[in-house]
Amino acid sequence: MDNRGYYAGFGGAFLPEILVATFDELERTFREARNDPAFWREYEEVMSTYSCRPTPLTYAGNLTRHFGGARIYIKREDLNHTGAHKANNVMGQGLLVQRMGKKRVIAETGAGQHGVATATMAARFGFDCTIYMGEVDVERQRPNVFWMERLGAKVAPVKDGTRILKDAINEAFRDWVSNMDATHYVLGTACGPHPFPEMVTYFQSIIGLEAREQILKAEGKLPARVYACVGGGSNAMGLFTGFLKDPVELVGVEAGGRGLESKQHASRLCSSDAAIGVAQGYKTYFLQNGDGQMQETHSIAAGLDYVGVSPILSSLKEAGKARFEAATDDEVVEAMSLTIRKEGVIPALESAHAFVQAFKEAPELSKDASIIINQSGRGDKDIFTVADAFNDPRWQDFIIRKAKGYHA
Amino acid sequence: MDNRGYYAGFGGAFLPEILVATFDELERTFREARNDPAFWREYEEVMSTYSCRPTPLTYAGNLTRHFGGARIYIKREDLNHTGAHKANNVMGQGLLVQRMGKKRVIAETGAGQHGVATATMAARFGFDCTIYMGEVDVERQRPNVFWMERLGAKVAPVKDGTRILKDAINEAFRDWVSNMDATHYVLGTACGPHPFPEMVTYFQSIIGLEAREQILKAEGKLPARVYACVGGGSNAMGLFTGFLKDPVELVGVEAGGRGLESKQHASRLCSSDAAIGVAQGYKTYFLQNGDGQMQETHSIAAGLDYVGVSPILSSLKEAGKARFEAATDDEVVEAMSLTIRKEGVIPALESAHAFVQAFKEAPELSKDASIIINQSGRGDKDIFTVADAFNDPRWQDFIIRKAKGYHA
Amino acid sequence: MLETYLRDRRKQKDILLMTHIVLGYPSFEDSLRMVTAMVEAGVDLMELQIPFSEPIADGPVILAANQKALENGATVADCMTLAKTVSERFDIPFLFMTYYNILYRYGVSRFAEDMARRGMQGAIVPDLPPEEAGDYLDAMNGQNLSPIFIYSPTTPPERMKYLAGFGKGFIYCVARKGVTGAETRFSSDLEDYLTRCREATTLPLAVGFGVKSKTDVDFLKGKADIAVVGSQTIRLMDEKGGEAVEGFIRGLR
Amino acid sequence: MLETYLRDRRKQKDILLMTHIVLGYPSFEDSLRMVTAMVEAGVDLMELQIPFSEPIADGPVILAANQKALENGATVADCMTLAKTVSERFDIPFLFMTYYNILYRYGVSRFAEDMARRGMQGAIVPDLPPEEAGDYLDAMNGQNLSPIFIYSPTTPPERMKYLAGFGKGFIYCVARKGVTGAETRFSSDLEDYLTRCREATTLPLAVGFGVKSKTDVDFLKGKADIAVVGSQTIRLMDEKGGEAVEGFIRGLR
Ligand SMILES: Cc1ncc(COP(=O)(O)O)c(C=O)c1O
Ligand SMILES: Cc1ncc(COP(=O)(O)O)c(C=O)c1O
Repeated sequence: MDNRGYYAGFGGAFLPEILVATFDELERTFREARNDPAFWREYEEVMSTYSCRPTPLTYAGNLTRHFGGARIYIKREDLNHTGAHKANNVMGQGLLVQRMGKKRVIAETGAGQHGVATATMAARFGFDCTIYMGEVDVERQRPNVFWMERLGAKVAPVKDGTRILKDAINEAFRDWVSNMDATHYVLGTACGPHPFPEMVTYFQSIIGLEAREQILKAEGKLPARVYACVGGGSNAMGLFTGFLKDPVELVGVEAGGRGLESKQHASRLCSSDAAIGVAQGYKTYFLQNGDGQMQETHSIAAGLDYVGVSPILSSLKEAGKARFEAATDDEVVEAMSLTIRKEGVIPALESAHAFVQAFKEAPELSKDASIIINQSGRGDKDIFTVADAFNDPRWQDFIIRKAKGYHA
Repeated sequence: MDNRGYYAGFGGAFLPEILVATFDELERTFREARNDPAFWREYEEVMSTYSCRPTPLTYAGNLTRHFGGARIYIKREDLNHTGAHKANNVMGQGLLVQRMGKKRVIAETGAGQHGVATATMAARFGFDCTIYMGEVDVERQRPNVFWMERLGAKVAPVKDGTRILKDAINEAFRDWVSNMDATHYVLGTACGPHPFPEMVTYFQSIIGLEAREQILKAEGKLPARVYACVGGGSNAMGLFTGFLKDPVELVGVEAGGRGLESKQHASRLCSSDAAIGVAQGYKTYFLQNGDGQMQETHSIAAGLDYVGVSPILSSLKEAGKARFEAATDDEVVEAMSLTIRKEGVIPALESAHAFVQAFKEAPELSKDASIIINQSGRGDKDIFTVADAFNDPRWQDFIIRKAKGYHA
Repeated sequence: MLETYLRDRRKQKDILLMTHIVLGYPSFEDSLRMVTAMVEAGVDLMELQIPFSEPIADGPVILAANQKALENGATVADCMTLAKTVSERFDIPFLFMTYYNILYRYGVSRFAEDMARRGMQGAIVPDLPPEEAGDYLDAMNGQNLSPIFIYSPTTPPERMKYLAGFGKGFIYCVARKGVTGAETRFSSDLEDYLTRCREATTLPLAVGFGVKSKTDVDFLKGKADIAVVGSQTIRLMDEKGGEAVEGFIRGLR
Repeated sequence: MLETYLRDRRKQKDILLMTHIVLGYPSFEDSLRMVTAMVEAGVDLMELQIPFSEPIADGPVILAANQKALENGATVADCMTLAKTVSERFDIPFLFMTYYNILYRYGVSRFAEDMARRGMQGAIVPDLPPEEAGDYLDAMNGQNLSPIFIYSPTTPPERMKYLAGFGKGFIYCVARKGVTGAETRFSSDLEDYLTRCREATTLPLAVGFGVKSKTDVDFLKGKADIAVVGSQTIRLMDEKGGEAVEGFIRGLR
């Protein structure tokens, strides 16, 4: 591998020796695909006949009037097949797996969103599929586990470490180092060793490319700012890529959890609890202690609950090319609530982080300006979490009655 | 109202006198909109920027190979905003409500799908919204109730009658006769008094128009057959309308429940338990006893669990222009399971009825032929029902644990 | 003929009273008892509702009575039998009130024949506007029965005239929007509406929906010919038993 | 220098033994006891693993030991302290094994200095290929420490040569795909692989991953210089206590 995927010192490929050849093959395959003009067309064809790309850019007239500032647009990644932008990445990697002639895919998942997307892709492409998922998440996210199993995937609960997303990633790597010949690891976000950050960004860039074209058509000019939530960073990179060369402010919103002072958050780029480090194969900001041990993270949104962040975002931050903010759990529930009520769209808890920051800034922008918020996924998948966040007593009654029906 | 919406003797408008003027206004507004070429364009604009129309037509290569007959295509109404074809109808009616200058909408819902769609439309258009829902369904379909409430709708549980869909329709009419001045009743399917069957079909015809164009592009010729499930009949009418003048066989699939001999089904067009009658404002086949009292119905799919059926479908049946079949609950679960596994798409339980029949017939058709199955909605909304249908013990454990967490 | 009877009777009284019961609620014996009590209390005519599973124009009280009657096994045949009993036994006109599907399934002309044979004088079918009522009108007219049509506050004057062209016996004016059984404001709006009704037809006018006290009935005097008491008697029967009904009705005029 | 030590020692023995423990598992006292026992049992060198929260290349046994050590409060400073104790007390070479973030956070050159000052002789960092290892190599070489690199069955011959160019002391050949602690088949495939390793470097070869019996060690004789026993001793300690370990190791050769 010649290009080791460094972005102003972030990134790289910190690989166990046994995976070096596998990454060489992956990087070569990706490079060839990327240089083959037919490949992107094939990708677009898949995304438009199997998922529903281009996804719409919805003008949010009610929210715009409510805040009285910039015209608010919502990029509708929630309308993707399986309900989030994760589909873009998995279908793209699926095409690469076909090129490599591999027959099995593995993936990590936290919220379950990427697991469902990967299991879906595997069903469609006819691959065997194993999804690693922290035991804690398996318990929390049973609906997604249910669907992954229906899709024919094996869901392997990870009982080690903190038993959440980062541990699932470790476990997926452990599988991969044993089975790399026929197996591809479908990493779910723009993190991990090179070429994953670049590759995932490449597939997700379809978001930003579409959004740019759409906003120009709708507004006749570029937006002032674009907002995306930041877990690993794939939906943010996907949106930002469309505007990297434009005079458009890129705003990434991390999970502020119970507050940046509380230590219960997942803010790697706007909290002093994070420091540069190397783990899971790449160099970036991590939430870690002075010894370099990764810390527990917290977010109301399982998909943002991760210790690391895309090295490309770290580099954009350092270069001042993107701004990062944090939204707390409480702010997220409020913004979600308002969005549902005003526009009839249900952002995922993850996506709602982007809405929080956009809502803070929209009023201060001119009415001639426009902004785009990336609705990376739909929230109805999160009914258990959301109902708990809203503390809905009738939901609780329903569950209790349902449980009684199972002779609990 | 001059045209009373008769289709070979089915249909009509059997209205309480108090609603006659309201229906006159509705019919006039609809007529004008329909004759205004800008209106359909406006409708398409809404559906492509707020939902993601055109929805894809997905080639199901794995299922095609599995059955070894006709090439199977799936029309992806599941990718609509809110997850089903119901969005087409509600957004269309929303535009009419705007034209009439009304400020409040009401709707019935069984499964909750149409209720969520209507509440969504109301949020988006800024209408007040009340959803009538049988008490039994409120209990069964709590997730949808939760979302309707988040969307700002009032969900009114109907405690009368059998406390399911048909009772919710009655109750919506009772609201309407009190509040017709500012209120529009957004009926959810191609049933009810004229102009509802025609109007709902008109909006849903977008499915068939798109599908026809898409299959011609993909296959270069018309499909041999098209399949849709039949509850009230709106998704079926939507698909069929695209092919009415073509040499294409139209196949509607009703809920066979526990079998046509079991009396526990909802087959109005292919069971001798049904007879022509007049109820809820229109004439069609109803599941009724000799006295004309409506009977209880059963289906694993709440959205098909209805006593009546579109009068237009009744007329197509009598004229031999469409064929109707029934699929049992067990067949539905099996077809759903196969579809998820083979193609990575999750049909709603309703939609899976259409898959059952298509799967029975695909092998007997030539490999040159193609068929289209309408995937009217996505099944992940039905997790509670589907998990029960699959009898998943780990789902039950999850619910029991969840309930314990609520101090049950 | 119903209309003649009503006109004659009106000569003797400021206003006539029509009451309403749901047949078979809670049982046919109770229905018979109620009819007896009402006739004794001096009502001038009665609507007998054949229960239907989807009573779309009825409010909660009558809706519940419909359901209960059906749960208790009420059939159309039972209703016909009771109709025969009461029209033989009592000297006032009885009308059926029900929804169109009951007639449709029975066979519209057979229904009219059987009604006539059992001494019924007419029918109110709230979900059957004249546009849909060809067979029904033929059958009713063929048996000299009165098809009662309905005016509502939303009915424009031309349509009132149009409806009057089909109605026999009287016109049923619903006092307000909504379903049976809710509160009605006996106001100048209602008076204006009734003036419009009066101008549209020479048929006697019955006013129903929400009539439940002497004050209400007094209000209608001079503005209408018949006051219709519906849900209120069922409510009374549910709450205080059938015995209370007779006194209540006597007190209305 | 490590390599010289190993070559001298190899002259006296068919094969050398390297063992592995996780520092602070379950406590630092236990770690010291284990080192003592192993040295008494005659091991020739030892890997001391500084626990890390994300030990990506380790299998379940070592992974659990890492976690447990961290839960029990193990710090890098504690590990440095123990390193000093054992290299003063015992006459064999000790190496650190850990993941790169531990060094990175500590400061790579400070880490190398502190290692050297505490008498450590080298380090194995499985997630640090030479391409990423500029700072590390400078620091290690500056302190005369041995950076140990790894061969795997998937490593092509040219890359083996390339890695040999950076390694000091010996090359660690992982016996198979996968993580530590799983079953390895000591087969002709392994033999072929070791032949390839041998051809690529003149450094001594250590073979690890799955070595857990005398038969395994015997198999390696003549094909490699060092047999590495890792997970098996931890497994033994977990199951039968630290006392069992000494006997086990004595029995390996
Ligand atoms: C809907 C949604 N949005 C955002 C994310 C965060 O991932 P990323 O930062 O890679 O976009 C997730 C992860 O699961 C997600 O499900
Ligand atoms: C997904 C889906 N399909 C089908 C139906 C049945 O309705 P219709 O026959 O009007 O299409 C419903 C009704 O709720 C539904 O939700």
